[in-house]
Amino acid sequence: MTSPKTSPEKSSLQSLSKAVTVNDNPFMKPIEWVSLLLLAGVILVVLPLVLDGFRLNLVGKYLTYAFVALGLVICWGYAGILSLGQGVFFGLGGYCMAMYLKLEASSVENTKIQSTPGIPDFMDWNQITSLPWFWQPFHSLPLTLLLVIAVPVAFAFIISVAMFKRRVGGTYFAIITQAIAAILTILIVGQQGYTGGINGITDLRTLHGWDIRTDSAKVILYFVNGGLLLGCILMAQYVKKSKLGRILVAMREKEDRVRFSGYSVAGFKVFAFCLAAAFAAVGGAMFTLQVGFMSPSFVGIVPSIEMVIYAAVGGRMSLFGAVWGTLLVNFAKTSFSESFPDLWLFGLGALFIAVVLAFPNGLAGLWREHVEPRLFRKAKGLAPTPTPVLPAHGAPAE
Amino acid sequence: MFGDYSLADLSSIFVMQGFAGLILFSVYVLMALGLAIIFGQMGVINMAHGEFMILGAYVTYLCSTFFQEHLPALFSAYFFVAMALAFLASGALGMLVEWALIRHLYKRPLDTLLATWGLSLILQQAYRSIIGPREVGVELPTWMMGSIPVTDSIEVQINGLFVIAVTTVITLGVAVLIYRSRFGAQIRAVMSNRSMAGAVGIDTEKVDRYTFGLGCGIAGIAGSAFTMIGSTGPTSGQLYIVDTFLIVVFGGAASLLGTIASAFSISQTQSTLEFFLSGSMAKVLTLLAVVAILMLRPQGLFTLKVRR
Amino acid sequence: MAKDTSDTENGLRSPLRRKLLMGMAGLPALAMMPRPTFAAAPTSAVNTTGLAVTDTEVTVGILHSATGTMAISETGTIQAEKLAIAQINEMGGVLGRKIKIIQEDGASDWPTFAEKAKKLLVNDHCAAVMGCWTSASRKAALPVFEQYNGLLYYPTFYEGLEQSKNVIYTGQEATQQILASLDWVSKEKGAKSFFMIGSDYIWPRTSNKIARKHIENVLKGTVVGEEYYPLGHTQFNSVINKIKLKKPDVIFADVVGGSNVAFYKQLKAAGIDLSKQTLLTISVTEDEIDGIGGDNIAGAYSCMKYFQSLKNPNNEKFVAAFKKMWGEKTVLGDVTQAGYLGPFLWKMAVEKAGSFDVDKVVAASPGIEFKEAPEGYVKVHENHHLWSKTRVAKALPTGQFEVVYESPELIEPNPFPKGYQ
Amino acid sequence: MNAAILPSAPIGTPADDKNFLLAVEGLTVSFDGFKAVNDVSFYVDPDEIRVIIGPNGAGKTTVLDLICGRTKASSGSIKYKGQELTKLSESAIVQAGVGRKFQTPSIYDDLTVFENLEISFPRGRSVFGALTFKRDAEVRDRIHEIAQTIFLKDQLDERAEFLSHGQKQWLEIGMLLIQDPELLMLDEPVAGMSVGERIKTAELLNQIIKGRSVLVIEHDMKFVEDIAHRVTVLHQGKVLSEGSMERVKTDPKVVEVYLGH
Repeated sequence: MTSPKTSPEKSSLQSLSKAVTVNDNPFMKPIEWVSLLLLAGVILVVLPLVLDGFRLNLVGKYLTYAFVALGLVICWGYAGILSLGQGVFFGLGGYCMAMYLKLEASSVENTKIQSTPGIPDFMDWNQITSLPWFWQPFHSLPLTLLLVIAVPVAFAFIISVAMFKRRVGGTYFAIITQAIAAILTILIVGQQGYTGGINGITDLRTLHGWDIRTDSAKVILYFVNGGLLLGCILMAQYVKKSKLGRILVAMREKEDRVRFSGYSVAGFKVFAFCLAAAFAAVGGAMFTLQVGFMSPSFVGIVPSIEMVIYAAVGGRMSLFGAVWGTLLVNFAKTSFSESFPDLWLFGLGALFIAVVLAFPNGLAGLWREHVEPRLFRKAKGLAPTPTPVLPAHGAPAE
Repeated sequence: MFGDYSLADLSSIFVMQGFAGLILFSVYVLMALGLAIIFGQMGVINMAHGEFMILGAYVTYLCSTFFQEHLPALFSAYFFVAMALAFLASGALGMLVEWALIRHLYKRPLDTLLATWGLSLILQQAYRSIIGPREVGVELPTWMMGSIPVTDSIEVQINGLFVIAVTTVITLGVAVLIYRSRFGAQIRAVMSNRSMAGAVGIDTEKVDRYTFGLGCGIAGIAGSAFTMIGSTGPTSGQLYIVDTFLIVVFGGAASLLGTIASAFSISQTQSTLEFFLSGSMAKVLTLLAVVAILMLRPQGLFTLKVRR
Repeated sequence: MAKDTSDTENGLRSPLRRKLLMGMAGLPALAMMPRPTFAAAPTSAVNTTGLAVTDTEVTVGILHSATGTMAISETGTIQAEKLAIAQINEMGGVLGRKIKIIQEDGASDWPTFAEKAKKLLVNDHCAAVMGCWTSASRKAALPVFEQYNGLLYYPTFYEGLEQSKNVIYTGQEATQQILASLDWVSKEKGAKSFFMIGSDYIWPRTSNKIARKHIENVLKGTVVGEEYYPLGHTQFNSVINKIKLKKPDVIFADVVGGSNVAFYKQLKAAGIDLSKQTLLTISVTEDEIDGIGGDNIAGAYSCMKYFQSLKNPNNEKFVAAFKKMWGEKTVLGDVTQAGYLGPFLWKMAVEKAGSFDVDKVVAASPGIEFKEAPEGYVKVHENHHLWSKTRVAKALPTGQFEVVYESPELIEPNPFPKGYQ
Repeated sequence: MNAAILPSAPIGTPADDKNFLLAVEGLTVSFDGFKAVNDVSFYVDPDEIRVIIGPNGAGKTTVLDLICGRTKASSGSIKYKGQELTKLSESAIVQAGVGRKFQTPSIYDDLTVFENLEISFPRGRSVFGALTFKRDAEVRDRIHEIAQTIFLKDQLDERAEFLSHGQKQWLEIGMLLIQDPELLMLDEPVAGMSVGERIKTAELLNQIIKGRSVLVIEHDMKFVEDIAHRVTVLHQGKVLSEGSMERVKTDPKVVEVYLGH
């Protein structure tokens, strides 16, 4: 049944909708444009002007985590699927990128002291004498760029189809994704001949001949990263504003009702999870490019859970909040751990608890409650929509 | 695979591997039991479970140093005192945490996960600040060391026996408490229908608090017992958390019997695989099998088919 | 501290300066005053690359994990490095400049090491960095040191397979640690069969590979088992059963971290008596015994280049100074001592080069000798590793080691050993 | 369509698929050995309004759950327009034309009334379709039309959680209506309503049940008498009696277990 049967009374009501304008569904509300411009301005203009190259590169690194947080907003905030294994996708994306870069850095020339020149150094140390088959595709840059997304998404697809078709959800999903993160970490560490083991894939140099270690390359990569992030935000915004976004919210609340409205709930969850995985993968690839290596320490449970807190601090329903939350937590981490290393874990722990108990809507909630009203008292023209009322259980419609 | 061993060796292998599996089984049950109560009965995801265990281990460590310095005569018996104190300490901390944190979050299980993760970070740093970042070595009374030779090639570890005994006692105790006692009846009543339980005069808040405390207390005992076989440091607790959750989930969260069955199957699989494969691969395969089975049978091993 | 100074500065080459510094060490008040210019060359001459060097100060970074899982291991190293720097300052500093420390926390997280390394080099312009502990953290930070031409003193015994212009390796590479001790166990105990067990990552695997080649090709022995467990694994009963069945002459162990503790406790509980069963480990120092418990590991043999119980005047002074600074209860392990070497080796190289410039310091480093090293005489090799002795020691219930063997000669570092790859 | 004709097939007549909109035969489901629904058969004609009554625990809701696929049958068959439903997924059953209202109002609190109705609009039900779904005039008109029917045209932009209980029930009915199902299943549509709301609901139901078959569970006998074409009485998972309200009311078996109290 793809189109509704029209009923006889319809014609008499034709005119009714024309009078109503409020349920228009613009791609972005004015306040969201303001948020976007603010974010874009800070990332693309203010920070590059204010920060030196070193700090800017740091921010670039943080912003790669923001991709993961962004995915979590869709997958956790909207669809209600808490994944404790986002590091898996971040890592897979990063590893795909790192494999390409490593192959380029392991030219026969660069590796002539090895017993088998032309393969990555760690393979040589492990008596591997030819490049394994799954490394072969990473000789090609276009194929690598494809695989950066495709591998994590395919993995996410397999996991999520298997689980959502059987209606594994909520806490069980969280625990199983966590176990998957643990398994993958052990596997990567254990198969060091193929993966570089616990050291990861290090000493990456050039991307298609372009030296990514130079200061100018870092700046360019920073802007590419920022641009991609804004692009992903817009993509997420599109999803959020589409009917799919509302279905995700609906599903989180009344899964059965959505099912009995004729939707395949599993399909939508799979989509949300795969989208989050794709975002994470882009972040991972950008991480590899900017930091210059990838290691199993991003795949495990601890980084995966830390990434959840970025989204939670920003406000789990807020796309922009995810970015601000990521930046805030990481800045805090860097500056705190520089001055009071011992206190940092107390602070981080307290942050987890506070975000859950006191500020379930995170930064986005504070912004909406305290900043926006004041902003609009001054500039009334900006605010055609009333501030949405926050529900008691902390899941605002942004 | 078997060619390297003689027949007599093979039979010893099976006996000793069986015993190794049995120890692992006890360890898993002990780890998972507290969590099975907290997660299975209350629906709270306690990511700080490992830190409650380590609290028990630290209590044992402090006890051992105290007895060594002040009551050396009673040192051989200190372990029992330590276990009791570990139970009390972890249980008391658990009740405090329930009061301050968990009780606000009963309707938001995923949020308990985040909050207790935060708690685990705080506890780790607290251990580090108070006791120090290094691992501490816990002295054991001599009677708990060594092994009893059964035959020439078969020996039985005393501390292994001790862990098995502790596990048996605790498991029976919990089973009696939950299924036979008045408090257990109250727990089950509150967990199956909170408002109805409240209406018939059960103090549900108190029951929640004691249940959570009980789960944490058992974690403390587990931690105390683990000082015999494992390490005690600020972050040691994190080593256990994935395994523990998988055991509980695999068993079917609401069932103690399921937890035991799941601990049994996982431990036997792992110890058998460990013997024939490398340790890393054994671990990966075991976890993979558990995850795969959970994907096929998400309700776990032992869950009643119920009307949704 | 003044007493230490007069002993330690014997490594200085200029008798004139030695005399001068001795006098200053005796007069702490004077030592606190700005260094008179005649003692030091002008800053513009000794620092041509924009490092953080003033007329009175030179900045050196310390980059280890103060938090996270590795803090357990790295704390001792940080303490040793700070002790060495304090002693150098007491002696009058380097080229007449006091060393100022900037300490950063790698937080047991490899990218953080890279990030902080970059901060130390790019923002703080550190003349040298004492840092890193795990191979993974070094691998992460190494490209940063190479890119920004920094200088890293790396203290940990490690798997080798690396040689960087920008790193001085003050710990042993794998062959230095392993070969001599295997020779010893083969000769002393007549060992022919070996069972290897390690944590599953690059250092144990590489070390075991080298050991296996040596056992099979040189000692004509056999390896009857080689097992790896994930980091953090705590259940070793299965592998212990295998060991019981294989009855190897030697258990060769390189298990690390929390697993280490579990392994030895379970070994002991399983009735394997280390006074009868030879166990050779390359991963247990006095630091680890603290967690394992002396009773559980007594009788095992550890191969290192340094033990706290070494009997020589240098070491006795080092141990005393260390305990004075960090407390009576602290223990010192191999890496702690190697960490202590870093600042001194750097100081000597700077003074030999007459400059803080990294290129000049690097060029001056090979051939630097440190006669006052607690482990005894060490010398920097062309390949940036140290010539040092290998020692085998037996663990005592007290948590200390009793040295039972010391290689007669300094062993040449060979990070890319031919025939062992 | 001839809505007024009452079918007269007696209980247990084998199904001739063409004649019935819904044919339930030998339906059984057991939970751990307890047969919640035990060999239930009944047949619903096109345009028929069928009410299922029975004491608590008789298996009424379970029957609806089985039809809409929420619970899988242990044995038996459910044929809807000749199509076997027991093999289909829930969403396929809905797309075939079966709508279901739950006992407690099941609406999306965080969304507005408009959005609630929009989600139920039967277009863009695939992932891709939902992504590209446009809120065009057809959608708007249809939503406003439904909103008027369910007395909520002034609340379209209100978040659903702020509606009164009765309004929530209506909204859910509206969400069903917008799908235009041929078989509408309502689980206690007037439960928990004020008298005024109840009257309005009865009016609403009378309006919307035109032109479709309706399967209703209800305890309110007055309401049942008002709307039922035929009544099926369930007791302990089995069909106890079936027929017009008058006939069922006088059935001694029914009187004994149910109405007699």
